[in-house]
Amino acid sequence: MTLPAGAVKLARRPVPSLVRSSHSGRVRWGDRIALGALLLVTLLAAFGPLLAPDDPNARVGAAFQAPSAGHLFGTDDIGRDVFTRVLSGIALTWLPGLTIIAGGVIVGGIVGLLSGAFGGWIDTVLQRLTDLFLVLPATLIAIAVVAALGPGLVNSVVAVSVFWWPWYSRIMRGEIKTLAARPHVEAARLAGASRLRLLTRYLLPGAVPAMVVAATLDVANVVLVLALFSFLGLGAPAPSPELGAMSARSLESLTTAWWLPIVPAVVIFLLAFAANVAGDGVRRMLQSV
Amino acid sequence: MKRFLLLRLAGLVGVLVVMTAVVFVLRQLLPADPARAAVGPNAPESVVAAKRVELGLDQPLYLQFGRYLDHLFLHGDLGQSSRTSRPVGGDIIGALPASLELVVAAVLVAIVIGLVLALGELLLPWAKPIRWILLAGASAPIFLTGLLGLLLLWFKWHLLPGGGRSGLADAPTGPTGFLTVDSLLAGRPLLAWDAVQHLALPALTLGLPMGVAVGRALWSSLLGTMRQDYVRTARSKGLTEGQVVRRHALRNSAAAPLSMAGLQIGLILANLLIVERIFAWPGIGLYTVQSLGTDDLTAVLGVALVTGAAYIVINALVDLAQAVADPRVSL
Amino acid sequence: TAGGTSGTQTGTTNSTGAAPDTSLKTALQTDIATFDPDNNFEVAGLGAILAVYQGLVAYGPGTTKIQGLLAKSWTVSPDGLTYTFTLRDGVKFGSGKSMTSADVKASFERRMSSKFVLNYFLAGVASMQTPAPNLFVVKLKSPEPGLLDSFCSPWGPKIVGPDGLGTHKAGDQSAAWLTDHADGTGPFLLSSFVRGQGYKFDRNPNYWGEKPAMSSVSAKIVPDIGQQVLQVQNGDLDLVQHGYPFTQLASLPAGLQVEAYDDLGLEMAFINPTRNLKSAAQRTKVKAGLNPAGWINDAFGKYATPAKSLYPSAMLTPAKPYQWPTASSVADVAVPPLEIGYAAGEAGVQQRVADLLISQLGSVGIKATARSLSDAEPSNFAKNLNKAPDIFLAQNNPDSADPGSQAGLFYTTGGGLNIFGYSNPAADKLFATANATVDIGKRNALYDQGAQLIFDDGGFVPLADVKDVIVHRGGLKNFGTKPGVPWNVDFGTITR
Amino acid sequence: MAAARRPGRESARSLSSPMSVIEVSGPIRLDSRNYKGYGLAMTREQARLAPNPGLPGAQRSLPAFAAGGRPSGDGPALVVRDLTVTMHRDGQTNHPLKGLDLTIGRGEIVALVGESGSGKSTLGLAIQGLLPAESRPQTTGSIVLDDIEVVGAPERTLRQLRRTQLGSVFQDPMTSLNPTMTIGRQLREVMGGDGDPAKWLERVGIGEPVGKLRAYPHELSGGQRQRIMIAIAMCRRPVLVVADEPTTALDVTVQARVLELIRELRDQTGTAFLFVTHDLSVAASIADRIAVLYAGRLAEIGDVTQVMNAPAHPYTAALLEARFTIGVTKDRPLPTLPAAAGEPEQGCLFAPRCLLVTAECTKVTPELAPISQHAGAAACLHTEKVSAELWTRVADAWPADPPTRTDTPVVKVDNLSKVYHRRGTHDLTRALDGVELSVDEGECVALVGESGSGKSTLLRIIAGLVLPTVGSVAVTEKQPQMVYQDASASLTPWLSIGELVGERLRHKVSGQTKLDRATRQKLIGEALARVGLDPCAARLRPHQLSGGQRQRVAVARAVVVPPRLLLCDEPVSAMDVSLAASILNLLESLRRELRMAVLFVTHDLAAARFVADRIVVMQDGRIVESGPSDQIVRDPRHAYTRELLASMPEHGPVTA
Ligand SMILES: Nc1ncnc2c1ncn2[C@@H]1O[C@H](COP(=O)(O)OP(=O)(O)OP(=O)(O)O)[C@@H](O)[C@H]1O
Ligand SMILES: Nc1ncnc2c1ncn2[C@@H]1O[C@H](COP(=O)(O)OP(=O)(O)OP(=O)(O)O)[C@@H](O)[C@H]1O
Ligand SMILES: [Mg+2]
Ligand SMILES: [Mg+2]
Repeated sequence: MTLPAGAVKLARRPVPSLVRSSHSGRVRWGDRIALGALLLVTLLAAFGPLLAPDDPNARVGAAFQAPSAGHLFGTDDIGRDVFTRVLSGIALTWLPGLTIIAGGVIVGGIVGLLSGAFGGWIDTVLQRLTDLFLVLPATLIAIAVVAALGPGLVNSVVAVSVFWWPWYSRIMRGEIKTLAARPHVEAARLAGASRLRLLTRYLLPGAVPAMVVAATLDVANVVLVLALFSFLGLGAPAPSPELGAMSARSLESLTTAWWLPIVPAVVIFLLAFAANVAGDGVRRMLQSV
Repeated sequence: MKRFLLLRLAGLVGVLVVMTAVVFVLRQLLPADPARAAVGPNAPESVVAAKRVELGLDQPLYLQFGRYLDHLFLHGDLGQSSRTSRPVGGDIIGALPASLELVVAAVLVAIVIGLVLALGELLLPWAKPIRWILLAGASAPIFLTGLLGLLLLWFKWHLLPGGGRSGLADAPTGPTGFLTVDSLLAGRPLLAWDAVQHLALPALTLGLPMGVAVGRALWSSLLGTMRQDYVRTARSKGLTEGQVVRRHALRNSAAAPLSMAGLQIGLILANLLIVERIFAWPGIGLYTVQSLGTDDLTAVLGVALVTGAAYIVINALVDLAQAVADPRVSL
Repeated sequence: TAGGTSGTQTGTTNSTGAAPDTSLKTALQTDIATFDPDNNFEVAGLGAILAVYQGLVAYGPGTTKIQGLLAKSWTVSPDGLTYTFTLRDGVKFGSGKSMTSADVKASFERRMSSKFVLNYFLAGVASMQTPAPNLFVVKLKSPEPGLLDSFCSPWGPKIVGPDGLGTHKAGDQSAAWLTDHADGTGPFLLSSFVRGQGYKFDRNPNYWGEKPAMSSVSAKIVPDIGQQVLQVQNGDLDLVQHGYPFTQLASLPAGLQVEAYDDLGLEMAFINPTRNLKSAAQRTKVKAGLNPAGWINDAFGKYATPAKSLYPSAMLTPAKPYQWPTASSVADVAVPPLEIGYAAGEAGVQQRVADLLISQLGSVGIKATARSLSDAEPSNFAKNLNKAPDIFLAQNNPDSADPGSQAGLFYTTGGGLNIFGYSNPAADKLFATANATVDIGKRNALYDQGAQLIFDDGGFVPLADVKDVIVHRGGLKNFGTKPGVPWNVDFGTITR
Repeated sequence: MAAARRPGRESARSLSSPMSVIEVSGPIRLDSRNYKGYGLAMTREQARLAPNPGLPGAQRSLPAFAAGGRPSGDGPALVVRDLTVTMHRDGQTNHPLKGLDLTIGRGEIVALVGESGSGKSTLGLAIQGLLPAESRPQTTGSIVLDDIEVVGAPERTLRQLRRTQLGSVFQDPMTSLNPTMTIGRQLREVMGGDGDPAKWLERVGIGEPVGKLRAYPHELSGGQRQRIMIAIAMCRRPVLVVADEPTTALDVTVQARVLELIRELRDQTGTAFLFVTHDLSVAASIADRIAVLYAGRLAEIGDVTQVMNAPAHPYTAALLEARFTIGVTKDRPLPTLPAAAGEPEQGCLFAPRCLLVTAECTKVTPELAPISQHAGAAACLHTEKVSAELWTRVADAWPADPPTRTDTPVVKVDNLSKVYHRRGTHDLTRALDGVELSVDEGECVALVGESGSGKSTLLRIIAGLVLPTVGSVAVTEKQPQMVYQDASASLTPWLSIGELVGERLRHKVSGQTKLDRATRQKLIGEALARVGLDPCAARLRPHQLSGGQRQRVAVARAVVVPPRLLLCDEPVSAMDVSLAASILNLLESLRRELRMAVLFVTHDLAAARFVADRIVVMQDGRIVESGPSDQIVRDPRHAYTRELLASMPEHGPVTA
């Protein structure tokens, strides 16, 4: 009794879309807004300097002017426009942050993928390596590395990146390992899928949500760590308008010219906050929390 | 268990060797000359040269490295600080209790915050704002939270003291090195209270990010756990939602937040540098900052090794805690 | 001085009560690394060490005049090789033991040991004798006209008591014990030394001189200057000895007062002649961009004056004013983008100066960036000058007020802080002659001429005489500040 | 009845030992027919007019508890009236229950059967007030448990009810116990101060009870865990226990023992059971009455033997006939229901799949009404036309002859052993121990055995996924293909059906040249059609299909290039009867058509007999018996095979 084609009609089930939380079934506007904010920040980082009214390094007036219509966030200790500097500063914090995350995701992802997919001695070696990096107090050592290599944005990014990937390697390896043990991967192997195809079509896509979630949640961390670096004077050299450095060097003015340390710190805060909220949102979407 | 301990110990030694090697390489790259750092800017070159010989810096790097390892592992000797001209080990032991007390307090704060965050979100519908407040707290750069806290709670409102470990003189340097504990042991509750007050703000500043991170991890794994069959079983036993969470869900959700806590300890160690500076807390963070400022690399290396070791031990403890929380995990 | 007298302010602190408070609360930004007077080369804790230890001679208050301290008087042999000190009578150590020439000799011998960092102060000593308990003779290998100045230096030889040298010798010349204990002849005793937290000093009951007004002094560690500012405003500190931000001096909260004094730390730009600024024309153009007249007020307010010469004003006055090139007068040479380094130690100040300089250099068409450098970094510049910054900004204190120490340290070929390896043979020759000249006037003229040559060549550019500023809660007087002892007040003289 | 029971209950409180309670209360066997009148003949209209018929003192609530007295209402254990549940998921609104009426007498066991998705679990959860809050459930109608209204009751009342009046046993014993709490604590948590957990362990048949109290769930076997769940559910002597497929995850032998235990306990304590299952045989072996649920409505209800002998609803009849019992004929496919295709807006919900459908059926919604076949009730307009053989005529003969068997084996396994190391310990598990097996071309061999006997391991070694520790496997040239138990886990969620099925076409297909895209598409379409799916399905993703459809996709993937040997690892054991039957039919017809050899793993002897030419029985990694399937079933030699056979819940009539 071969069933004729079409004998069993397909009752189509709804496709869960990305932007829909699985338990309430309603689109969360908050999550959309958070994601939008993330995008906006990235655009701002890319094009913010074009919007700035002044040259970030030019002295445009008297020092320590309080916020006013002329200078939205006032002027700093040598009379530069804080609004301009903050706008240019977003790029210096945000883009390196994204770079570090991207680097971590790529390097960690590849290491974790190889480790999880191949197993055996490759896994052992890569895992020991990952463990080594994981057990080092990363931020502390990165600080030492930057101190040794000399302060600067590139060095900071390199130093942080060196310690940022192991976490992703762990996530990726864990995901791949669980996926690889699932029958569907076994079935693909039986179906004769090549190793490359197994990796790229059957394993990798399954690990993507976890990695994306981890990465978005991580943006805030990186932003704060970079702020810490520039606060410690390890970031871009003066007169670069780095937010952490701007805040750090004017901390002493907290009681006399509050906007100098507070505005850049609040901008860092907003960046991290947007990233945090968006991270939660992405997690809700992708992991149906 | 024995196997676990042995493995961890071997790992510890391995990591310490690697860290030492890394720092030795860094030291070569570092622009500052340790001999010059040890004698001050005004000293003539002859004095610097003599110091260089004294510190063994004229020898090949592998010899220096070998000597350092030899001293470290056979004598527990971390070398001599060029800044204080004292053994680095002694300096660190002197500074460690203060940091340890602060970190312990911060972790306690973090646990409380984490629990409040996760359980509040889960059990109390009206607790939503807590999440936003805490999320905001975790998004603030640590120097901002620290300074604003200090500015408001101490300078403006005089609610808390403004830095240091204690405002009172002749604090006991008693057995534990924890001022809170020692004062109690010495029968001086007032001093202990004073110490707690001094501890409050830095611990909060330090513990907030960890608390939120742990709380989020706990929350999301609780959400998963609450959908487990055994939670349904617990509910079917007629337990209240609170009992269900406390007795059945919490322990089963411990793994992820514990890992997160282990990870966050690393961040706390880095943040110690800033927090101890802001709050004039006489611990290893302050010691490190001052040593960095004077290019005292032996001291920095010593601190890195000690904190690295501590970090590894803490993470081993985290693994232990996970095994305790879940009987299925064997070490 | 801006502080002046202030009779109007009476006991505002809440805890003092009626009786005048005789304790002083101050703060330090960093630990006193070691309290050993033969090992400590820092600036920040000098006041504390000088309150406990004393040398044979010292500069008088507010001057660079040499006065006797533990030595009542001294003579110098005509060949400049033999110095005979007559010690003051009745000097006792904190332990109550009397000081004799043997203690002085023992202290000097300790200082000369290669183990101690500051041994170079006595590197020229050939031998020492103690012909009588109150007579101490030093013989030199070659004449050193600056020797007494170096004895006056805050880092110069101090007399350590027999407790410090004998009882706790322990095979290391008391190096361990003296790190956090003290045995000196000063007005105060070191009564507590808690690393990372602070120090306490109590009046020395056996002090030979006039009893200090303060019965005790506490100096706690407050690493963040912002915190010190808040604490002095809040009454937790009586004074901020150093580092109060210049930007805030103009608008101090009510009740705070400023005491400003000159020191020997000249704000100076070191020029790297090997990398981007090889030609004198380029250096001249940079010099025009550095001219302090354009930015000094923005950086320091009224607490600095444009430098008159390559020597701090308190050390030497130039015979003729330096000629600053102007933007319009300089040749039109190309200057590549420059890198400015500045000393991290006083980051707040130097960073602002760097920022201002970047802006002003921009106005003569020179691009620049700036970064902070650790203290020991500049001494390594010479190893690879092509990687070193083009300009280094710092405010360094020479060991003493002798212009020779300034010239020797910075401007002479091979000088300890001649970090870019600048060499000017003509100037070197003048300095060498000066070093061997005993007559003060002639010496100073030679040093002056040499420095003029270097300035014209653009090897070093003096920027500003910056005053040291003390901010206090009012009512404090007699700070006992000296140009040769930067950043610190004299705990022995201060009164309320 | 109530009066007879009361003394026992009262004494339960006065006596400290639960064992003595049993003696005092004595076996109570309730006659379910006493309650037959309840609700069965009542229309929904009537129910609305008299919301709580025959329930004196319904709506009575907490004070009785507060006073400390154990509630002892006189009414039935459970009365469900016009229960409608609405839930939301994935932006969709579902109505799992649509006006359900059900009454359970005290001490009665009512089996609730129905295909997957019919609302069985939902009813169980609704009774306990445990519908998942995140689905925003809306419940209307009434559920009266021991005279207390559950619908709309405050959470406090519900908790109190669950604590004292309600027990529950869930399907999966592996996940239903808290893995981080000792058995003792989990038991004590329900018992409170009174009662001895060890005694209860003993009572549910766990040896060494005192030691086991300190054990964690993972240290126990599935059967033991389910016994503990039962102990937890029963130790408060509740009025009703909701058991949601409590034996589905267990081995047949274990299942038989657990069923026995449930019956025993019921007899001792007088607790009523709502026993959810999709296995009619299980229902027949344990229940007093059976309720057949279809799409959220009761299709039929009545005495279990009567219903099984003379079903009055076409759906019930279909379920009964789809059963593959040990005696079912192998000559033709199992009769199956057509697959569900959405619910009609109005009329009988079963109409689209019904043989007897008339125009009226699509307009009028049939109410539950007394019928002629038995003393129960059914909701069908054409009950008189329903008979036990209703569906038999649907099934035609097999489309093709069985493949000719040759003596050339497609796989030959020699002295195969596999040893696993338990992680972190030095313990060894002998998954396979000297197994010899060969499958001839075109032969179908069924591998049966209890859980952990090494069936899957053997299969995976043959497939080349696992290497044996000792021994050799000789497979003919082509890679065997595999069909897994859990279809959804065996399909990659993010790939389209077409890509999944086409995977094998991308690589060295029979011909050496690579196939072009169009050919591949064509072959994929053919494969899908062959397994009875619309070829358009190629564009869908697995989660858009139903469970049965997913298994068909898995089969399509296996046969898109027909393998010489098809390995099936319990492909139907997670499915309800009619789905399982249709998949078995599919596999058998494909085997005949494509002339494949099949190695079929199952723990169900009936299924084994139906599909296989030969049955191989495994125990503890060894083959203990092997022979032609009918012979094994008729004349088992090995004790273990006999035990397997004896454990089969073979009750009710067998369609021949
Ligand atoms: N949380 C939920 N939210 C929305 N709909 C649900 C939910 N749970 C179940 N349903 C729907 O209710 C219907 C009945 O589900 P239920 O789980 O009660 O079926 P079942 O008879 O127990 O099936 P099975 O035999 O597969 O366990 C199904 O159509 C299902 O899709
Ligand atoms: N990867 C593995 N590692 C360790 N032990 C294993 C592994 N796979 C199977 N085992 C063990 O080997 C034995 C046989 O397992 P197998 O899965 O083959 O049994 P089965 O007969 O298929 O059981 P079931 O009916 O439950 O599927 C079991 O005791 C199992 O615990
Ligand atoms: Mg169900
Ligand atoms: Mg199996």
